[in-house]
Amino acid sequence: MPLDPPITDIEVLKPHPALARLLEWNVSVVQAAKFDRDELTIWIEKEAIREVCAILRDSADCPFNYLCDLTCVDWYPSEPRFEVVYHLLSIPHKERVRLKARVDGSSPAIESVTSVWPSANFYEREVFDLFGVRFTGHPNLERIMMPDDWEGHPLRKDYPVEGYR
Amino acid sequence: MTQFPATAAEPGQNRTGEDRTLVLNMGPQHPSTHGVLRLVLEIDGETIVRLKPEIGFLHTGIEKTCEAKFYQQVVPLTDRIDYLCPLTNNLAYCLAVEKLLGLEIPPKAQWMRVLMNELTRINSHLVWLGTHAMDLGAMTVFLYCFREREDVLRFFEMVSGQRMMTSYFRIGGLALEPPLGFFEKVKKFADRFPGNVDEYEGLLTGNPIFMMRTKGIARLSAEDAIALGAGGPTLRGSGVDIDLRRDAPYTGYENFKFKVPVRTEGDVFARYLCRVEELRESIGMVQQALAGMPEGPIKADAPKVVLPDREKMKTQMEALIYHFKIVTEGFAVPAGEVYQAIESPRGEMGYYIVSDGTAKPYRVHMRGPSFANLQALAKMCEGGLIADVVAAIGSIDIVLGDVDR
Amino acid sequence: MIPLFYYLLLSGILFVCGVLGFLIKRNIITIFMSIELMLNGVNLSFVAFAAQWHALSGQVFVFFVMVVAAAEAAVGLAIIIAVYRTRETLNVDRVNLLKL
Amino acid sequence: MFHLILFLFFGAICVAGAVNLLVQSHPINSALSLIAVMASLAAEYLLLGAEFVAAVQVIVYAGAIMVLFVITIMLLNAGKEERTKGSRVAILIGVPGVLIGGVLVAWTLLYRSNTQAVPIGALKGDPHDIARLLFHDFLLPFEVTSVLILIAIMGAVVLASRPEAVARGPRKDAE
Amino acid sequence: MSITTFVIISIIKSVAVLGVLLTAVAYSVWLERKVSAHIQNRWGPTRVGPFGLLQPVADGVKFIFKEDLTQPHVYKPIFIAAPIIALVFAITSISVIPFGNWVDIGPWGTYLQITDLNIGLLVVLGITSMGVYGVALAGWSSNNKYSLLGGLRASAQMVSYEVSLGLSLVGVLIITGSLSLRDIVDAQRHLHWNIFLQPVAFFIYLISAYAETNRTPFDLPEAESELVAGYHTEYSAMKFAMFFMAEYANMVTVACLATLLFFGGWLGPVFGPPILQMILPVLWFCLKVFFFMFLYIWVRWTLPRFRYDQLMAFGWKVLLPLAVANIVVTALIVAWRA
Repeated sequence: MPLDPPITDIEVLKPHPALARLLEWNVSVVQAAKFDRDELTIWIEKEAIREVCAILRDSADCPFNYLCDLTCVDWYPSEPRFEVVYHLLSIPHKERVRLKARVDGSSPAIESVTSVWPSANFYEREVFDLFGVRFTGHPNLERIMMPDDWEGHPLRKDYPVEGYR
Repeated sequence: MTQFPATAAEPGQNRTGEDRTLVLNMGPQHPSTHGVLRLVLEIDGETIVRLKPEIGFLHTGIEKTCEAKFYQQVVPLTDRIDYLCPLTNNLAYCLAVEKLLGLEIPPKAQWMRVLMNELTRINSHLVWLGTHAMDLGAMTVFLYCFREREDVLRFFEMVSGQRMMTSYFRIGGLALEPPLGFFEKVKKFADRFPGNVDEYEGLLTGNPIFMMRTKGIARLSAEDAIALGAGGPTLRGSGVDIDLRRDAPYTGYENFKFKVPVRTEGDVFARYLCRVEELRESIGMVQQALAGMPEGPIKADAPKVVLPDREKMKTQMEALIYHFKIVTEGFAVPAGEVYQAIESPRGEMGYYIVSDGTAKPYRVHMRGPSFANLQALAKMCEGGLIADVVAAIGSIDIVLGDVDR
Repeated sequence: MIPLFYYLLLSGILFVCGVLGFLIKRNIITIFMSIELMLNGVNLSFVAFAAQWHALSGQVFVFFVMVVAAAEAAVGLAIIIAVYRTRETLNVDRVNLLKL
Repeated sequence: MFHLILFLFFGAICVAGAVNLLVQSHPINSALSLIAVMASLAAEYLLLGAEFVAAVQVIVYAGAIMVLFVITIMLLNAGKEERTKGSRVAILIGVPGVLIGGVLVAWTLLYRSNTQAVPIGALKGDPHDIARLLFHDFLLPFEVTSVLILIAIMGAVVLASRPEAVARGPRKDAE
Repeated sequence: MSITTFVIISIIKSVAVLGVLLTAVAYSVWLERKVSAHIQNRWGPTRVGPFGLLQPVADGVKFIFKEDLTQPHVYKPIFIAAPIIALVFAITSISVIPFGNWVDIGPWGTYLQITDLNIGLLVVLGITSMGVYGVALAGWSSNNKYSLLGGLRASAQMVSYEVSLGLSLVGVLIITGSLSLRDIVDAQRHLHWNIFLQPVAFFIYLISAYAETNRTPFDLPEAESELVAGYHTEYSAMKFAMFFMAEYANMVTVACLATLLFFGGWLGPVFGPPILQMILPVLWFCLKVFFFMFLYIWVRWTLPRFRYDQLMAFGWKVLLPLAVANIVVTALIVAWRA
């Protein structure tokens, strides 16, 4: 089964409910989109992430009401360094969409989506703990996996595998 | 239990006025936290005012380790995440990498995957049932469950040589052909097992004390369950009808007939019934898999990715070269990213893999169902009693290896 | 044959101890226990007199005392718990205000 | 003779317990010594032939009332008694007064000790006879005390439960 | 009988009863392990002696040689006293239990009972009610939150269920008209066992007795899934063993009491030569007690446990009214007959 080349043309991807809803709401928040290996990825302006999530959750024809996963990818040393990744699932329509927001590395911060999905709480804490991305508006942003006095953020690419000694 | 003078214990010490509460540290070493989970309970008498899970005691940094391994070397790591359903983890990872590669898996491998995956579900649910019942004081069920679990573990040992850390599913297929006599033994087990489930249910389902302990306890409404990201039987017990095996079929689940048990009560008893019903459905699927097991290869025809058979490797030059190359420098995976979600016994288990085109994954992230379910615990327990916390922990069926990764 | 006044002496000692405890103890629960001690001392003399005068009514009186003591303990301890909840102390000298 | 030894033995425990109650600063120790006093008092009652009273003493006093005390001490986590000055008057006048009074009473008793010795087991505190007395001659007091204890139970429940719990009524389960 | 003979016989009887009781305790532990194992598809102890019969000895040796930990934060005097209190009261209560009828050994004859009080039943109740202190004080003195909760639960539970336990016996007392355990048994001759006359009282007694001895489904004070080990979390070695022995001694006492009060004690068919006639009553008694012990174990390994508030509600709202109703009905019938 040879891989199909990814589709990046927004006009072609428009029929997808998530993208359609976002374009209808505000065209400028969508930076790019990609359809690759049966999965749709949408790059979002990071300032708008909470509103985008709320819009998608409450979308009338295809509500993406379930936050599957929230994580981060470190593209060190390129900038913007971090990509915060949101995987959404629409339980009634069984549709998935991946949202991405780019966060630069100098003082990484993005708005928290805990007000949209309380389940984002642990995920955001985990990303904060392991990548050092701050989530503004998070109710309890502290380390979750590592001890409270741990130095550094282990999943960053520049973090030595054996830890700081 | 006074070993951890953590900051979390401070807010409860307000001994002023009416709301004098006591901070009780449940765990990390506690018989019913199912691993090294620490719950900071703020209790008023025996009523829970606040519950705060503290995790991370088992954090081993598997996600970081993956980035330094070849793709095929990650498979054994995935076993260690959710140690009660290792094959489900293997499956999710392999499916994700296969999706990245665009590999086609032969039918026999797919059917074997379903068979083993459902046996894993039975294994995991049996451990859950046993420990859950033991938490509520019914100790005999525990040993009954472990009796059958032993059989399942023996099947794992037969196919892979390991009881728990099987690593049986590999990228592109299976590790080995199942041995002679394997299917007959599984068949015998599958015929016997429904009777065993009746036995467990006989001890629990109709028992008035068990019902008192579970009915109406740790309620979670459908809205809350979705908002808190609960998954699997926890979600279905609250009346949300979703099962990825049916709704987003993978590895050939579309060929199988099964019901998805859904209960609307959202309490401990509903989750219990969902899981027990799933035990029956799973054994049904095992029987279907045994009946319709196709013949054919167990590995994909992709010599650059799949290790050749031992015999071929020793007789054919090409196979030897591929073997050498795969083992020493891995195989390159086209750049891209996938999120592969499958239905683990505990809920949606997702593997998010980012590839940069080299032989090592750029980023692997596991979406652990227990991690998500654990968030729902506070909502379930606050306002309840200490004894209900135990029932609630059992009902969401967390595995701390899966929570902490 | 034990002389009656041995019993009375014992009962007196217990009673005096109870009174002393009532006077010198500062913990409200201990004070309450001193009262129980006094009641016990009195009970002993009741039983001793009953044996002396061959009248069982002395023993019956002990039952009434016990019932009253039980009622008193229930209410008294409930009051102590209520007081402790508002005052955070069991020291009688700090519970001397009618108002918080 | 044998009985006298027993009397003295249990009497000594009684006195020691009572004194210990005064001396100890931790309420739980006081409570334990009071239990010892009560148990040995039960033995004294047995010596006097009042078997039923002895049994009830153990069951009600030592087994129920004192358990309440111990639970309260545990519940309130009462620590060591703090010695505040308190009312000087009580100690300065009360203690000597009580001591003098005690000595006076003892002296009177000893001086006028022409009462007969109590014959052991002369008067059997048989449950049968006590029941007859209790349910015939003392029926009215008996009923009155039963009402008293009922009221006491209700009072205790109201006092010890939290104000908001009383206002809210019994805790309802979800739905 | 001279005073010396009396004292000697009493001492012999006490020592014998103590020995029998402790053996019974040890072997009820063995029985529990064996029965539970067979309920759960296991073998239970098999290694030490035939059928693991010497297991109690091995357990005892282990308990003695374990390190006896006393944690630094405990309130030491009471921490040490608590297990002793629990064990002493548990063992003492056996003193008025009759095991059989009159026996003649050579020139001397005696009842198979340490002492026969005509308020025997009350003595047993009184002594068992004192057993609460061991548990409560252990929970308090350990200075551990789990222990404290366990101790509080235990004392509340035992005090509550004592009420229904006591009231369940009143029906029997009304029928028999005596508090002496020997009289109660004698009144049940010719198969007039109280279980037939007082079935409700029997079940109330049985349930309350389970709660009194902290056995599943009422084992909340030591519910290990919630409170780790409840009041004996901090105990180890011999101190723990004392609690353990106290629990089983209480079980034996309660089983004996059930036999005496409801199942006719040592009554049963007696035949054969004199020596057999002497032994048979004791045998019947032991068999009946064994049956109750087995019932205990059976229930423990079958049922889950209650929640604390459910347990208290059950005690006060179900058992207590039932017991009172039983008393009223019994009294009315007795009065009507008279």
